[in-house]
This record gives sequence, C-alpha cells and structure tokens, in this order.
Amino acid sequence: MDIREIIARYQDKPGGLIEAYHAIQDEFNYLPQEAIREASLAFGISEAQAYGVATFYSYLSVEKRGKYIIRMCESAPCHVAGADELLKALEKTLGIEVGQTTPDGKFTLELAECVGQCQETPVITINSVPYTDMSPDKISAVLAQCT
Amino acid sequence: MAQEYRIVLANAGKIDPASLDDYLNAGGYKSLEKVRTMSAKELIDLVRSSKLRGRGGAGFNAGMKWGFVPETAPETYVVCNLDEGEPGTYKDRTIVEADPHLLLEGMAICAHAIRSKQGYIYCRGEYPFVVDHLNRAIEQAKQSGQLGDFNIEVRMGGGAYVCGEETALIESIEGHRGEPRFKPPFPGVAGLWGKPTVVNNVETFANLPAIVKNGSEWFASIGSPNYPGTKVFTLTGDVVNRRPFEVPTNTTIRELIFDLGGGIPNGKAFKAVQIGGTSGAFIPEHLLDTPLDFDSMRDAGITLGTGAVFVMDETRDMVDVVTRIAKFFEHESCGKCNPCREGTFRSYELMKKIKTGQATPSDVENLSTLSKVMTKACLCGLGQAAPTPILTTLEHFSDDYKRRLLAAIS
Amino acid sequence: MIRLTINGREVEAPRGSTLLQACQLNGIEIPTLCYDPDLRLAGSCRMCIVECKNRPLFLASCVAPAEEGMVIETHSDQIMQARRVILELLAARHDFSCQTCDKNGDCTFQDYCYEYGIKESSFEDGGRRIYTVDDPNPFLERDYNKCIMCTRCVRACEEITVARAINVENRGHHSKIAVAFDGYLEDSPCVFCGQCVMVCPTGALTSKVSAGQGRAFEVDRVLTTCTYCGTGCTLELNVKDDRVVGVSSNREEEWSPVNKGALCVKGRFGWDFINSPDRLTTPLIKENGEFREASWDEALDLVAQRLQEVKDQHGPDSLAMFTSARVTNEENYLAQKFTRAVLGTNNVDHCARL
Amino acid sequence: MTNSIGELEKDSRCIFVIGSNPTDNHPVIGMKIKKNVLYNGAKLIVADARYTDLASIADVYLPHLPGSDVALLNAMMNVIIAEGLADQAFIEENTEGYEEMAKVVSSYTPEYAETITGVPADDIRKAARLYAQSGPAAICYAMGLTQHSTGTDNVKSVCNLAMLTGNLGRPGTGVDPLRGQNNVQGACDMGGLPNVYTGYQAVTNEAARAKFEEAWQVKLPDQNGLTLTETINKAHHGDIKALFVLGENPMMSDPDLHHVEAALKHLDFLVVEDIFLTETAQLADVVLPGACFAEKDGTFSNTERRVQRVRKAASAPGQARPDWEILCDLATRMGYPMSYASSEEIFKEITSLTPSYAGMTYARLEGKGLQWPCPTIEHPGTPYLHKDGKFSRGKGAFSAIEYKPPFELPDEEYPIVLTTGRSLFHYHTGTMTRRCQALDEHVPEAKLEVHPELADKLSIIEGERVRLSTRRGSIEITAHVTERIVPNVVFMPFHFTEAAANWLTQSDLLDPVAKIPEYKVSAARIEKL
Repeated sequence: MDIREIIARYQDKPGGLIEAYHAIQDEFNYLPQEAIREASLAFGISEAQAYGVATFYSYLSVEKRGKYIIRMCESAPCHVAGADELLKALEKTLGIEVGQTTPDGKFTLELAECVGQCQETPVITINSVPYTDMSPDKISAVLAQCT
Repeated sequence: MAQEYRIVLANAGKIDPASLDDYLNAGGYKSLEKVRTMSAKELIDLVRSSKLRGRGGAGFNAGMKWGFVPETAPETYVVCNLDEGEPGTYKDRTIVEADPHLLLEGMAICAHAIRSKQGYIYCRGEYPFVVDHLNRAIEQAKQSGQLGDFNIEVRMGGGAYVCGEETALIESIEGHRGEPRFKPPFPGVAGLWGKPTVVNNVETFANLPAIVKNGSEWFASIGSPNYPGTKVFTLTGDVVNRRPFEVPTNTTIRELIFDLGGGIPNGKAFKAVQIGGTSGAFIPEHLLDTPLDFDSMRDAGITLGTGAVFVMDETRDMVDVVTRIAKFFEHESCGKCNPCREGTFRSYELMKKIKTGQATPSDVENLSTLSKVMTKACLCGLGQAAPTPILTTLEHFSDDYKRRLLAAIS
Repeated sequence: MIRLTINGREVEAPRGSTLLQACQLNGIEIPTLCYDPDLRLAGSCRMCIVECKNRPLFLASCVAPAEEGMVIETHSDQIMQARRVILELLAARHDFSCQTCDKNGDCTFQDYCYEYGIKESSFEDGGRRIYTVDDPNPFLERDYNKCIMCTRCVRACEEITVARAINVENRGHHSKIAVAFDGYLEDSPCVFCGQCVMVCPTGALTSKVSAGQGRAFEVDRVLTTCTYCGTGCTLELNVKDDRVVGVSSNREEEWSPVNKGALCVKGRFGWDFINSPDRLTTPLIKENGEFREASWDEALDLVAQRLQEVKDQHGPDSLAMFTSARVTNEENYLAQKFTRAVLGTNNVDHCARL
Repeated sequence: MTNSIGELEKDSRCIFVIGSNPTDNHPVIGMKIKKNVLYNGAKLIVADARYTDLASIADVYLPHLPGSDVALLNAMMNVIIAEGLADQAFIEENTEGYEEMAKVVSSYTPEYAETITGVPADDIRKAARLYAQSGPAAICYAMGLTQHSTGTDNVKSVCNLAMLTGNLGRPGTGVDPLRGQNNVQGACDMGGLPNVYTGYQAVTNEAARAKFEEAWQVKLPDQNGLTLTETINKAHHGDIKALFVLGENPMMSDPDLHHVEAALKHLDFLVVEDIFLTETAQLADVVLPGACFAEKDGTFSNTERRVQRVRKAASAPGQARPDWEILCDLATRMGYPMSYASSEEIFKEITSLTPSYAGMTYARLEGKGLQWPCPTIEHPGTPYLHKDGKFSRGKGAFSAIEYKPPFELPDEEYPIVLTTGRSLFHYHTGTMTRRCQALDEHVPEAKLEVHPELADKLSIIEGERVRLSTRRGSIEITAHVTERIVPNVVFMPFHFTEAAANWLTQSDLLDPVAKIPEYKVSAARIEKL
C-alpha cells in the first residue's frame, strides 16, 4: 500500500500521527523518510516535529529493519530469569549483535523493556507476538516458525 | 490463610471474553443502566463515598478526581490508562483479556459522571492483540447500543514507559512526543486537547460496575478502611505461583508471597521483594507484615504502585538487579527535565561503576545525593521514583554495595 | 493580591502570578535556564525550584502558581544543593571551552556555574557524548557539545519565527536538538533569523559572522534601527574599538516596539558590509574616464560649480535630485530642501516605487 | 499602513495578503502573521502567482495571473455585495461613491473573473466570504500589487474592499502597504517627492509654499517636479542636464537599464553620493563617500509610520561623512548657508514645519518611538488611522475601477510572463547584502523560478543555465524548477548585477498616476543555451 494512502486513513483523526506511524510500520517495518515528510504535511506539523515524534518511541524506527523484529526483554524480572544468557544465545544463533539486521534482511534484534508477560520469564517478542518462558535451547524452534 | 477476593476478576475464566452475551448474562451493563437514572452529582457522590482510590499508583480518590471537572465544561474526555509499562506488571492486560466489557462499562459510567461523549483507551504498544480484542468488544457494545452516545477509541502507544504518566499519555494521544506536562493545570481542568479529562487506570474503571451495583458501603467495607476494596497483584521473580492475584487490601505482603504465592521455590530463602513495579521500593524481610494498602505502605516508606510483586531469593545480588533497573530508567527517561535526563544516565553510570568494583565510597555518596535530589526536583513521577530502588537498597541491603566497594579497595 | 511568605518575609503578588513572578516582583532572584518570558513555559530545567512548606516536592517556580499563605524558601540548603547537583549534571555534558567561546562573559550557564561554585562535575567518569560540529551554513554555529537542552531555541523557532525547523529528537539522554532527519539547517525550513542564537543561554548557538571578533564584555551595544526593509526592527550594533563586530537585539518592548528583539537573517547576520574593503573612503573625480581620489574641498567645489553652471545655463528645472529611501529623515529633509531652496526645482524623488 | 504591525499578530482575525511575500521581504511581519494564523486561529487569504510560504498555510490561496488584481478584487466585492455581506452601516455613514462602484463591480461575477485571473470562481467566493465574515480583517499588500501599469487602480480596489466591509478604523483592520525599504516612509514624509514638502504639504498649495519660503528664506518653485522615472526619460531627451543621486542605484533598480544607462550617460553632470561604488556611481563624474546607517545619528520612519532613532555606533571609514553634513557643506558652497550642529537640530526644523511630526522630539522618540500623526507634544501618536470611520477628507471615497490588462501580455514571440521581486537573503540592488559575506555565500546568484510543466515543455532541468529575453534585452540565468509558481509565469529577483532583472523590464508605460513601472509583468521568452 502506498504511504500516502496509509496516512490518509488517519489524517482526520485528531492526534492520529502515531497511529499512522504504526500503520506504516505494519507495512514497511520502519518509517521511511518519505513517510515522515508525508505525515508532517498531512497533520500540519513541521518535519522536525514529525521526526521528533518518530524518534521518541522505541517501537518506531527510522532505520530500515528486517522482516522479523525480535525484541528481547531485559527488564528486571526477565533479567533475573536469565535474559543475559538468552541474549547471548540469540546473538550467536542469528550471527548479529543487538541493533543489527541479518544480512538477508530477515531478522533484526533489538532490546526491549518489559513487554508485560512477566508471568513466564524470560520473554522475547517476534513482530509483537510474545514467546514466554524462553531459554537458549528453544531459540531454534521459535526462529524456525519465521518463514 | 489469606484468600483471593474477586471484584475486577470476578468473571475471569467464567465467561467467554469474546462474548457480549456472556457478559450480559453475568449482569453486565446493568450498572450503566442504573447510573443513567442518576444525576452526575449523585454518581460522583456515590463513587467518592465508596472511597475507591486510583489503582494506577497515585492512589487519589476517584470520585474527587471526577469532581474537579467543571460542571459546565462543554467537552470532556474519559481516558483509560492501559499503558501498563511497569516491569513485572500485567494486571491490566489480565483484566482486559478476561473481561473487556467490564472496562468499557466502567468508562461509560465515568462518562456519565463528567458528561463525556468520547473516551480513549491508551494501550501500550506491546499489546497489539489487546487492541484487537478491545476493538472487537467496542464494536459489539456499539452495535448493541450499550454505550449509548459514548464513543470509545483505542490508541496504541509506541513503547515509552513515561507514557504511563497521565500527562505524557495525553500528549501521546495528541500525537506528540510523550513528554509530561507540568502540573497544574491538572487534566481534570485542562487535559486532552486542553479540555477537562479524567484519566484512570483499567483497574479503577473495572471496579465501578460493582460499586454501582452493590453500593458504596459494600465497597468501603472491604479490605483496609482507608484504601478499601481489592487490589490485583502480579507475582514475578523467585516465587512459586507467578500469576495474578486479586486480594483485599488488608492482606499483608507476607500473606501474598507465602500464602498465595507459594513462597520461594527450590528451598531458597527470601531476600527482598520489590513492590509496585520497577520504580518501587525493595523491601526486606522485616517489613513483610505491612498490609497492601496505600497508606500503610506509604507509612512504611513504600509506594503501592501498580501491583507488581517482584520476589528475589537469597542468591540475588541487589547491586546487579538495581544496575539493571538503573539502565531501564536511563532508557525510559523522556529527556525533558534536566535532573531526570542527566540523572538517570549518571545513576546508571555510577551503578555500573559499583557493580564492576571500581567505585569508591564517595561515588556511593554522590549517587545517594543525586538520588535524593531527583526524588524532589524532577518534573514527573518517573524521575521522582527512579531513584527509589537505589535509595531503598542502599538503606536495606547496604552489604551488597559494601562488598563491591571492598573489592575496589583491595 | 495574595499574600505569601518568601524567605521569611511576607510579600504580596497579584493573583495568578507564578512563584517566579512573585519572587521577581519582590526583588528575589531565582536562577532560570529554560524560562523565557516570551515563550511558552517548559518547566524543565528545574533550576528555579523552590521549597514550599508542607509540599513533599520542590516546586519549579516558573510554572508553579503562587497561592495565598504559601511559605516558600528559595535559597535553603536543600535547594542550593539541588541546584548544584543540577548544574553538575549539566556541566558533565557541557564542553567548557570558555577560553575560545564567543559567549564567554555573556553565558547564563557560566554565570550560574560561577555563582554556585561548580568547578568540575562529580559525574564525569563516563564522559559526555561528543557531537560533531559541521553545519555548513554560513550564519549559525551549532555546537551541541555546549547544549544544555533548555529547548528555548526550539520554542523560539516555533513561536517567534514560526519556521519550525528544529525540534527535539530521540529520547532521554540521547535527545538532542535537531532538524528533521538530523540534517543540516540548509535543508530545513530554517530562515537563519538567529532567534535561536538570541535565546540560547550557552555558547551552543552563536553567529559565525561575528565569531572571534569580540565578546560581550568587550563590546558596546548601540541600539539603532535596522537599515533593510520597512518593518523598522530595532537592533543593537556591537562595537569594539570603533568597529561594528556583530548584532544583538534588545528584547524589551520598550526598546524594540516592533520586533521585541526578533530579527531576520539580514538584520542579524547582514552587518559586515559596514566594514567592507569596498567602502568609499574618499571623494572621487572622474578624469578621462578614470576615477581619481580627491579632497572634499576639491570635489565639493567642483560639484557646486558644475551644478551652478547647469542651473545658470539651462534653468533650475534642468537639475534633479534622487534622494534615498535608505538615508535618514533628516537627510531626506535636507536633500529636498537643498533641491528646492538651492537648486530651485521640485525635481526631487526617490525609489519609493521601485 | 493604516494600522500597526503588532495588530497583525493578535487583533486581526483575517488577513488578506495580496501581492506581498512578507516572510521573504518583511520577515518579522511574516513571522507575526504566521503566528496569528497557526497558533491564534486567524484566517489567511493569499493572492499571488507564487506559492509563497504564507500561501502554504493559507485558508484560501488564489494564484491569480500577474496583472489581474482588479478583476480579482472586483469579483470578491461582487460576491460580498451579492450575498449581502457588505457593511451597510459603515458605507452609509462613512463613505461616498458606493453606487458607482457597485455598478461596475456587478458585472465582475466570479465566473467572469475566473477567465481573467485563472482562479476558480468558487475560490474567489470562498475568499470573499472569509474576508467579509471573519473580521476584523486586514489587507496587506506590497509591490506585487503596486508595480503594475494599473498600480493605482489596484490600490484603490483594495481600499474599496476594506471600506465595503467596514474594515477600517479599528484594531486588526486596515489597508496595510508593507513598504520595502527602511526609510521609504520617511523619504516620502520628508518631502522627497516632486509634488509635496514634508508631511505631504503640496508644493502647489500657496499657503504651504509660503510657509516653507518663510522658513527657508528663499523663493520656491510652484510647479510639481519630475518623478524619478520621468527624470530618467527627460535625461534621455536631454531636458535634464545634471543629476544628484543620493544613495540610490537606478542602474540596478530602474526599469529597462539600457534606457537608464543611455540617459545617465547623456547627462552633462552626474554626482553620486553613496557608501559603495555602485553601478550608478561608476557612471558619475563625481562620487562622494557617505556614512552608512551605523555611522550617523538620525531617525527612520517605518511602514507603520513609527519614527525611531538611528544612533551612531562607529566612525565612518576614511573621509566618508554623513550625508547631511555633505549636503550642508555643498549648499553653503552654492551660496545658501546651511549649518546644523546635529541631526537633532535638523529634526527640530522638520517638526516645526510638519504638522504630523509636530509633537515629536528626540527625547520622546527615545524608547518606542512615535507613530504619526503626532501633532502635539502631549499626543501619544497614532497606532491606527481612520478611527471610528473618520477619513481625513471627510468621507471615504469608493472608486469605480474597471479591469485593464497589463501593458505587455504574452504573445507568440514572448509567450511567458516574467515577474520580478526579492529574496529573503538580499536587499534591493544588492549594494549592501552582496557585500555581506554570509548572505552572499548563502545565495550567490539569481535563480529563475520555472514551473515543472514549463520546464518540461522547454526541456529545462534544475540548475541549467538559460537565456531569458524580453523586448528590452536578454540575460543568462540559472533555472530553478519549482512548483511554487504558476505554470506560465517565471520569477526572478533583481538584486544581482550579474543578471540584473531590469535589463528586461519596460519603462514605456508607467502607471498614469503613480508613475510606477510594471515590474510584475513583462512578456518574456526562455531559450536553452
């Protein structure tokens, strides 16, 4: 779907900028510059402000990202449940470090703060779908679901 | 033996959350019908006298909060805070996933009290499935006419803990950077788009149908008299039963962890519990008999917060955990005010220094001074509460720090 | 009026005042960094905090309403310590290159560091973020190593100039003032008015045109009216050793009724023609198609003689004067007086239509 | 300006900007308008062939073709009258000539005007309603309205519109010409015009003349003199033999520079007083070095009639002297002793002869200055004129104005309309700003704004050098392809001597009353190099 069309769906919503950004990310996985420019025009705000909003929220990214965005929670409950080890294992399996995208453009690995699934820690999310009670030995099986 | 007492989770597991009929059959939307026969003032008086206090952390009397909205205001908003960002907290998700119409009914009751036509649910970006779930419920309620002329829209956050602060949340709904506003003016006077706005937590709204149905005296008689009712706690960390519990507010911390939570697993000993989320106090053994109500906790120097209960056993090192928490605040500070933007960054830096054995006692002194200044000088609750884990662990678990400093000296 | 107690003294302030206004009104100085009376309030630097009896938190006086009966301490030990901590935190991110900074001596942040005795920060172990200084525009130097994030520049850009070129990007300690996509000002809606320079309380934003030519304590500021368009903005010429080295502006309405200190790019950065080597410095007389230098006496005698000759030969209406929309009223008056009374013609006009 | 600049920031609820690009040419006024519109809810109507910065935030944008202003304004009035939006009470009490005006306007339906202006009829309706219904409403205009062969008609039409809706004499209303130069208002106020002494006292008025003769102790000529453009023409014909140019640069600023050059070269004697060796000074027989604004005392009068102080900050370079000292010296040498101790002493003479300045002194000007009329020493000055609908001539006169096409319309040979103006980063003939390092580095050359459609048609790309020609001549210039201009119009600034716009403009047909040249419309042609 075209960036303009996506934005147009939210244009008349008061304060709909962030909603529009979410919708663009659903399509592109990040916010292309063009989207931020278009949004600033559509919502009557400056580009600088539209960019300021885009860079404020950790779910929004102005950098290109992979098809699957893996977010590894490192908040305290996950931390004590072994998040550090899990992260190391994720980096090893994917062959990338936090903040990077695999060369095939398939996975981006990010850190996250609490994702609200603390009943079964540690937790990762892949494109917002939570995988709870994770451990290094479960990684391969989970990643295999990403096609 | 402490027991659960369910008000907001009364339907949880008993009805199909996707079914409006189930909710109606369980008596749903009857309270909303009832308030429509009441005046706004009668409703506010009812809620005020129930002594229902906000379940989001600040513990303000809900009826009084509503009363701040000027009666003549032509445009008002009801905003539900579902930005459950405190690590270790998942109670609001639990309530909404189990019983979405309960929240909608609660919001519509509030809307009647402040003559609002528009409500927003600000749902954290980590819960897109909850957004879908709520949108289906709203659609059902609209289709069946339950909400009358009250509209509810769900807005999704973008991954910013600070948006749990009500004015930052309002800024975010308006499509801005989620930076808190200074208060006054309070949202009740000038909130969303400058209009009077009531912002309450999911759990607060979810209590309303029962209060309307059973009366304020009924509610006021449950739990602790100053903070009556129940509270949903979510147990995490080194505890056997890691799940939500709804208990009367006179339950003690010890009862919650050891009776309901099943105690510490693997035969380990209890060391600390952090209550109220990641900005909460670290509580040692000797304070465990404090009842879980706002005032009792406050008197013990603890904030009740959001109901997260993060248990740590004897093997946990407080410096390690608090360093991790300091990183959280460094990441989540919005950057608007100086003491928080710079303070959270430097706190994390000093904690790392302590953790890696490079700190001197004067570093700890600095950290303590900085923390105390932050609690009083920061613009919003985030910066004011961020030092709590540091200050409470320095107070109750100073050995963990000293050990590291000794390492530095040797 | 309401009554409150500040530092043990009972004072009055108009209802609706902020605590800061109440203090200022009563001669009590409160330090501020983000506060600017012409911009919307931020309440974010927290330098203006004060203690209020029975309130657990400090109040930011710039945004806190003064209320009847309040008991306020503005310089208690607690407050002084908090301000010192805040300044130390800012100091830890600030590049103290005061020796070479154009704002040396005219820097609010420097003043407070001096006043509160901030020699060095206790928070410098982790170092500070280093920003490259490379905006290629010829007007404004942006050195974010000196920025203390007061956001006055953002608000001035939004509210005075309404160019909306800059905003805060990122979050928390990573936040920084930036144009969209953290690019160059030249690629943004910036109009280079320099209102941001005007409001900046540190050396983060300075004029490239004036760089190195004189600091505040070395210059005299002469209030005058801008020489460009017809708006009539007032500005201050900064003069060092009888040479104009820069432009600043007076923000008091009393001295700047049209613009309240706001200027455009020409007013603020277009002053160096004054010192241009192309300036005419001596009368010139053309001989055989070439100019040669001449004395005033020689030149004026020649002009007087030639004009008189033409007048005598062809009559006064064969003479004309173009006066100027750029010279003063007094000079225009004399020019038309000269034309009418001396040359004897009404052939006087100027480029009002051009 | 009938009203004050500050009113545009808060009092005006609607602002109609026609033929003016304040964010570039009067930036601080532009800022105030933007603030009012974006943050204070004021309505904005912009009529301009260029999509200016203000156009981009306007409620209604009217991209009317250069030279079609009267048709546009008449059509707006047509709508206002037809829809009963006129202020009948104001018209009856304070104006005359309504019937005649209304009769002319009645034939300018928006549909008819659309055929002339190129603006959709509905947009004209929208603009008319907005202006008439969202008062207090102000009209701002500048050279885009006046530099036409119908400039006077255009201004009268704007006045008609304001009177028709009662938008005069209150804060936030008004007819506000935004004047282009620091002291153009003062030069006019001071009698730097061929027909008036200071304060617009006519040279043909015997009482006025007698007053000045008495004060100056000399017999004064009783016929109106020549305007600037007429002077150039007369020099060309040989009727003007000697010219004194004080701080002007006609070799850049005047229309048809071939014509100007020939005229100046034809003079017996040309003396130029300036701060730089301008294009004009290069043609002079004698050049006198003046002091610039930073090097002398005095006053400027701004576009809202505010007289403010100019203060000496530094010494003039070399032997350069303030112009007033030079003039005194020269007059004395010509047998008419002129001697003043200071600019303040000259100002005292001005106020003694000028009723509208009579109440001013340097001491009173010290802070905020004073806005004329300021007739007495107690008078606070006048922020807005025509209070309560009172006009100096009694009643405000409507003028019945018919649309006349510009002098030079595009044809087969010259199929494009060239319009000229200014850039934010430069000033007038560039004498000063081209010598400001930063300004000249930022905008070092003129660029011809060309719409993408036209660029496509001519296969011109961004940054390409092209030849731009009119019947007067041609220049080479760099093309800038932009959607910010209507398709068949091109725009260029006139600040740059390397590509001076006025080699192309015409001086054959001036506005019959104001003698203003038609800088805003020349038929032109673009060729690839």
